[in-house]
Amino acid sequence: SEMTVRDALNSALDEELARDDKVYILGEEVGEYQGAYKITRGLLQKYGPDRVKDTPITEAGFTGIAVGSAFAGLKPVCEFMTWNFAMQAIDQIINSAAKTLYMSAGQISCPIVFRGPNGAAAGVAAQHSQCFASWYSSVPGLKVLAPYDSEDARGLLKAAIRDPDPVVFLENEIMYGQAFPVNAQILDKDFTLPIGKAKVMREGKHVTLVSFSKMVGYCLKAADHLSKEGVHCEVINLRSIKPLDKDTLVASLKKTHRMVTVEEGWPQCGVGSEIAALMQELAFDELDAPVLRVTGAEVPMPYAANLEAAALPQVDDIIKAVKSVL
Amino acid sequence: SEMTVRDALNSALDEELARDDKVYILGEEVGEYQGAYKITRGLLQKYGPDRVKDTPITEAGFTGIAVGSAFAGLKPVCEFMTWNFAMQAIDQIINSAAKTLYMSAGQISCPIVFRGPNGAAAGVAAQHSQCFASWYSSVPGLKVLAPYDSEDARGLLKAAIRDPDPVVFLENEIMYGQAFPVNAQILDKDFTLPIGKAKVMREGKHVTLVSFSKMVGYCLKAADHLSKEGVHCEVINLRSIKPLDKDTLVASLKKTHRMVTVEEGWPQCGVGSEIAALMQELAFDELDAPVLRVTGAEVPMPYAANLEAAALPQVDDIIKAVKSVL
Amino acid sequence: MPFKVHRIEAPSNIVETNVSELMSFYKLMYKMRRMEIAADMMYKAKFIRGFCHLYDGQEAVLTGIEAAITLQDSIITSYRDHCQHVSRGGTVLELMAELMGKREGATRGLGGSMHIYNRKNNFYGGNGIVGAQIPLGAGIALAHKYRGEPNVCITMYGDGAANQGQKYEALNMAGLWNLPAIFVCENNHYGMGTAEWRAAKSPNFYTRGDYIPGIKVDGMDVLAVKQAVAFAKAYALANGPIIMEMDTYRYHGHSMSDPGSTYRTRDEINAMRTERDPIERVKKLLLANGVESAEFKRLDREIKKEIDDAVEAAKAGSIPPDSWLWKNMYAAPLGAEMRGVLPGQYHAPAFDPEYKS
Amino acid sequence: MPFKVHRIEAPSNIVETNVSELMSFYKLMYKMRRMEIAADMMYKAKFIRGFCHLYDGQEAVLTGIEAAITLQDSIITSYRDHCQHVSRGGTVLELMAELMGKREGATRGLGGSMHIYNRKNNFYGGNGIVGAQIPLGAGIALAHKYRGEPNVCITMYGDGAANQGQKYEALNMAGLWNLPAIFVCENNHYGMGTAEWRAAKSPNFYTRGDYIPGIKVDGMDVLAVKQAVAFAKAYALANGPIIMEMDTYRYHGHSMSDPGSTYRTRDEINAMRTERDPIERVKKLLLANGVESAEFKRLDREIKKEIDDAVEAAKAGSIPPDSWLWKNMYAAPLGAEMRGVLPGQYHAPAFDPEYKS
Ligand SMILES: Cc1ncc(C[n+]2csc(CCOP(=O)(O)OP(=O)(O)O)c2C)c(N)n1
Ligand SMILES: Cc1ncc(C[n+]2csc(CCOP(=O)(O)OP(=O)(O)O)c2C)c(N)n1
Ligand SMILES: [Mg+2]
Ligand SMILES: [Mg+2]
Repeated sequence: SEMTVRDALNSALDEELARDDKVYILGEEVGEYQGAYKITRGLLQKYGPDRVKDTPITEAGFTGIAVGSAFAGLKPVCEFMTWNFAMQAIDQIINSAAKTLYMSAGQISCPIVFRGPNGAAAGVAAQHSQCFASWYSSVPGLKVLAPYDSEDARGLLKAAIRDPDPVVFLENEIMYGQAFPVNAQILDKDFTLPIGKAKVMREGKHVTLVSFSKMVGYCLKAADHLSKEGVHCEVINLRSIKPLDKDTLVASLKKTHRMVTVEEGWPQCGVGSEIAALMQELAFDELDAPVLRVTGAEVPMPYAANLEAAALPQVDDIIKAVKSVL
Repeated sequence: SEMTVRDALNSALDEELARDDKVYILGEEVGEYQGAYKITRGLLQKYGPDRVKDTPITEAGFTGIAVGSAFAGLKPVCEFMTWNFAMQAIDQIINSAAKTLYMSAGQISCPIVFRGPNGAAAGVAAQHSQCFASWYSSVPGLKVLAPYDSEDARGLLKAAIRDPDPVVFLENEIMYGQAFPVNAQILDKDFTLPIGKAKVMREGKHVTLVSFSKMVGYCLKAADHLSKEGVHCEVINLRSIKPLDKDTLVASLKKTHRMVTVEEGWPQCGVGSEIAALMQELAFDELDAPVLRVTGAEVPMPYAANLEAAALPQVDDIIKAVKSVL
Repeated sequence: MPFKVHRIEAPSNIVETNVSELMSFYKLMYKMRRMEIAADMMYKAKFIRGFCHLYDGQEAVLTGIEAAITLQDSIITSYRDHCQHVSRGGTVLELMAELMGKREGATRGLGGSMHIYNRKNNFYGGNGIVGAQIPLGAGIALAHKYRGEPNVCITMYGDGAANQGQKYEALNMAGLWNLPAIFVCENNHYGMGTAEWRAAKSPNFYTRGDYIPGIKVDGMDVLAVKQAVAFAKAYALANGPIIMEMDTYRYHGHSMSDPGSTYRTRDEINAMRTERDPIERVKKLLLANGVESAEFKRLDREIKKEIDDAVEAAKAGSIPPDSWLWKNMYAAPLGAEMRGVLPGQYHAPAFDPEYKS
Repeated sequence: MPFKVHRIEAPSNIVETNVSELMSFYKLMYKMRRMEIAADMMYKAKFIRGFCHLYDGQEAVLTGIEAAITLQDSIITSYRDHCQHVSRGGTVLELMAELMGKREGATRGLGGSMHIYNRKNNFYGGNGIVGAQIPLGAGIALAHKYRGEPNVCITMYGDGAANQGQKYEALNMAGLWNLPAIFVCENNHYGMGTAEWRAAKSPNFYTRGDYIPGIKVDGMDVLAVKQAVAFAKAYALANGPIIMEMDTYRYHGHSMSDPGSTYRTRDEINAMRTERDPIERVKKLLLANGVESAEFKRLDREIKKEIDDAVEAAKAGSIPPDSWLWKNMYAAPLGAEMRGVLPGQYHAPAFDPEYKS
């Protein structure tokens, strides 16, 4: 059967609310409005206003409240309508959530999930299209996850909610409506995926494509296309950006000796930069070509559809990059 | 003659206030208290409270006010007591200051300098020791500068204030009290340094050391030490982290074929990651060894002096890294 | 509805006006109304994408403000910014073209619905981040004061935004520094799907400045708005910040994805339209004062045509060339090279606000 | 000084106490005082580094709070957090050792002066970011309410922090959700070098919650504090948030780098010490009620010795092993490897709050 990413997230939240009464959801429009993007549909009706809390548009405040309640033993799932708005609250995410366990010498843990759509949607321009994967992944104390499909969405979100540490969970608005096959195992109420492990989505021997979130689908399309030309790409879905699964990356590189990273975020100090740096540091002699980065263009996101498309990696770009390392 | 970095910054501010009456300073304790770290000493007395404005401890608010006034044609220098506190205001720096010129199709520029000490000081622990170089440098629309010595401090700060774009200016508290030689040219009231250009601090042929801010001094010390063993390091002071002077980096790599980057920030998606990624992308065949990154350890900064030292690059670490690529 | 006040004496309730002023209000408001309705249609016809927040219902607020200030005074607002474009001297075509992502657009297709500006006429946008415009507006007021100009900055924000912490930070500094800042809370009673009382412990927004004076105005009555803003401008120039709460209503949903009818009743919306519509109100006054209804027919037709023509012209516009991606990121690009999607693709950003090339 | 109130009726001004309670106040406050003075000396002798914010002068606030609540109630505060460590059951040795960066420290040398916690006794720190503890405290209150516990969270912050926007955001939500949250503004009249009236347009901090009730208390009078906090706790449990402004004073500078005498006069400081000192006040009461002055001599000696011994023991403590760098970054490290300073140096972080290894 098939399930949309939206329903995967929604069912994961539902099951975790049912499983553990310390879990609660808060954020803007998560309750009566059923979620700006309907991820929390039906949950207020099922679990009531103490478990599904609508907040005012005050990100710094409600994030701090969520973190405080996690310090005190609850397990909040804190929704940002988009991650762009979390910049108003980033001090609480970094200085309170990520650092307190360490500063308190292990006394005060912070079991919380921060989630919402990250990066570019369609036609929402510069202030609503930023990818925050690299920023958050730089911070020790955080775990950073980015699901691609419905399996990821369910397995990673449930793992994140059960995890005792602060997890930054980066979704993609455009993926919400996409349906993916799911099986009984994925639908099991105790299905979780391991945090910190990447998934090889497709095996290949010529070049490794590494990406996360929506771009995994683009990589798979590029791989499909290239396979018709006899080029076999291994496609890695990072799933976890912190910790980064360097073993899976190095193992693949040892096989293909070529790597292309793909992300929608800006290039400088991006996730691709880290992977390229790591690969040449850890497996210099395995590299037959530079690790190439396909990234969002280094511009604030423009509004017009054609410019927006030019500012984001397309399947064709991935194909070009692959060809240039062969 | 010699001048401390503090006096270099102070004199640069003084001269730019004198030169252009659109320039004004705001921030916490910049006026009556003479600056938390005395960078603004004497300026209130000289220029009065409209030009040197004390603010309440409300970073989001005063940053927004500063940016708004820049939109309207003033040239604010917005001091953060430390950059850690700017996380409360980062939305205004990114979404308002960095993106508006682009979103407004070139109508509304934002001539502003955000400045203050960045990264680790001594014994101030996890919430007061973060390096923000990589985050800000990822953002198109910003320029990001980090002075090392008094020449840099004067030349870059004056250039930043005269520049019509938003500049993130990352100082280092520990460097404030350090004195460096200055000459008449540096002391000239129209001395500026070009934004976007790195400086080769020391020529060498065996390996290139790349760093910024306080770590430049450590690299120079390591180079001194290594030269006694016959290893000649080229030392590059980035000065500008956005734009990054890739030409100078590639030119040096072509000479030495080996590179080590040094920064106090965390490793993942750091400035070193970008440089390593860039070098292998732009000059793969020139690399005789991987670009190695010496970085802050991947931990929230601990308080105890020994742990703090273990969490930050030391001269010895740089020497070790150099030896491992030879 | 009389003014309600907080820590200040109310201005007079007696307003002088005349037919020609009322006519100008009618024309501007009707144009705004038709423009937003056209945007709604174009959105549904998929000529417009992304976010699109419409202002119909709230026209009297902006119209009354503009009547009380000059183009030397500044305005900044939220993403609900289409009508400022026309009230500050822009054309309907520029607005429509922008919504359609065309190079003829107000921001050349770069900004879109939420990012419209007119620097020349002191309109500072257009901001997609709830609340962010509030300190920005205080900063613009600071610039007016710094240069000794006899002008104010009008900062517009919603009832939802009114809870933002940065508002309180900005109010405090505006108060400390006596900035000529008028904070206009457009209370349309909902922030997205959240009724004001569910988001605000105290929804008396005109009192929420605490130590800053406030005045509550019928935001559906353009004459009341004009009167109150004129009063506020004089106050702000002499004394410093003041808060205005405009009691108003948005007819449409929050943005195009919101039907606007799940969290409020059809009855409520209909009652607003029939009892408080700001345009009908002015029309009634004009009819009572001798303007013929045929005159309105003529006017309406004229305005509709202006809008229709603008829509057609916008549709016929062209998309921005891909090279524009690299313009106006920096006012001084200094020879920087920005990276494209692929490695090795570097682009020199240009400062070219005239888009000459 | 009588209570001042905002939107609430004042509690009674008549307080009952007894010699043994007053004695316990005296002992705790005197211990705090001596501990902070010792920290000052150790700082000057370079046994302590970094930031160090002392609480002497303000002892009655915390002492009065603790007298009115239990260890099941929670406390969170700013970086000025040394005394919470002892009031919440920690030892002076742990505090001193922490300041000296020793493994015997309250947070094992990891946190330092600004980051002291006692999770067991519901003390949540210790926060270096001005204002950040305010929403955190509201969140802790939310947890109490969520679990149906009859407890409050006391959130302490300064007059400088009182201007922070996130305070207003937290107050609004605490109000909407009726959280059992007591927001205690310790008004020591300066935020670093800035006098309250230079930072706040309205320095009546007990009224700054606007729609949230407030009460102003003589923070140099431990009995007044106790009385008011007991009242506030009952109020908060029944109704929701309340603000308390404690009128107090810090004798030292803001932190060790601030002499504390450039922005305020010596006269002002001396007047505070001689006229309002919270410890002298209790001592006078006790002397008037039959406690012999010899008893104080004995007590003071005893406490001084406790502090001196702690200082010596802390000095004799050992520094944390470098391996502790890699502890307690994650509660579930999941086999992650964190990078050291050099490439190739990977470390497996461990969750080991007992520091067994
Ligand atoms: C910081 C931030 N949080 C959330 C959003 C998403 N959002 C956009 S508009 C809006 C509602 C704002 O309501 P209000 O302030 O009443 O203005 P109105 O739309 O009614 O004009 C929300 C939640 C945002 N853009 N920015
Ligand atoms: C967000 C932030 N901005 C600035 C600082 C620097 N700082 C530390 S304490 C302080 C003064 C705070 O004063 P107040 O709130 O009155 O508390 P007090 O120190 O008097 O107890 C400042 C400016 C900080 N730590 N965090
Ligand atoms: Mg609204
Ligand atoms: Mg204070």
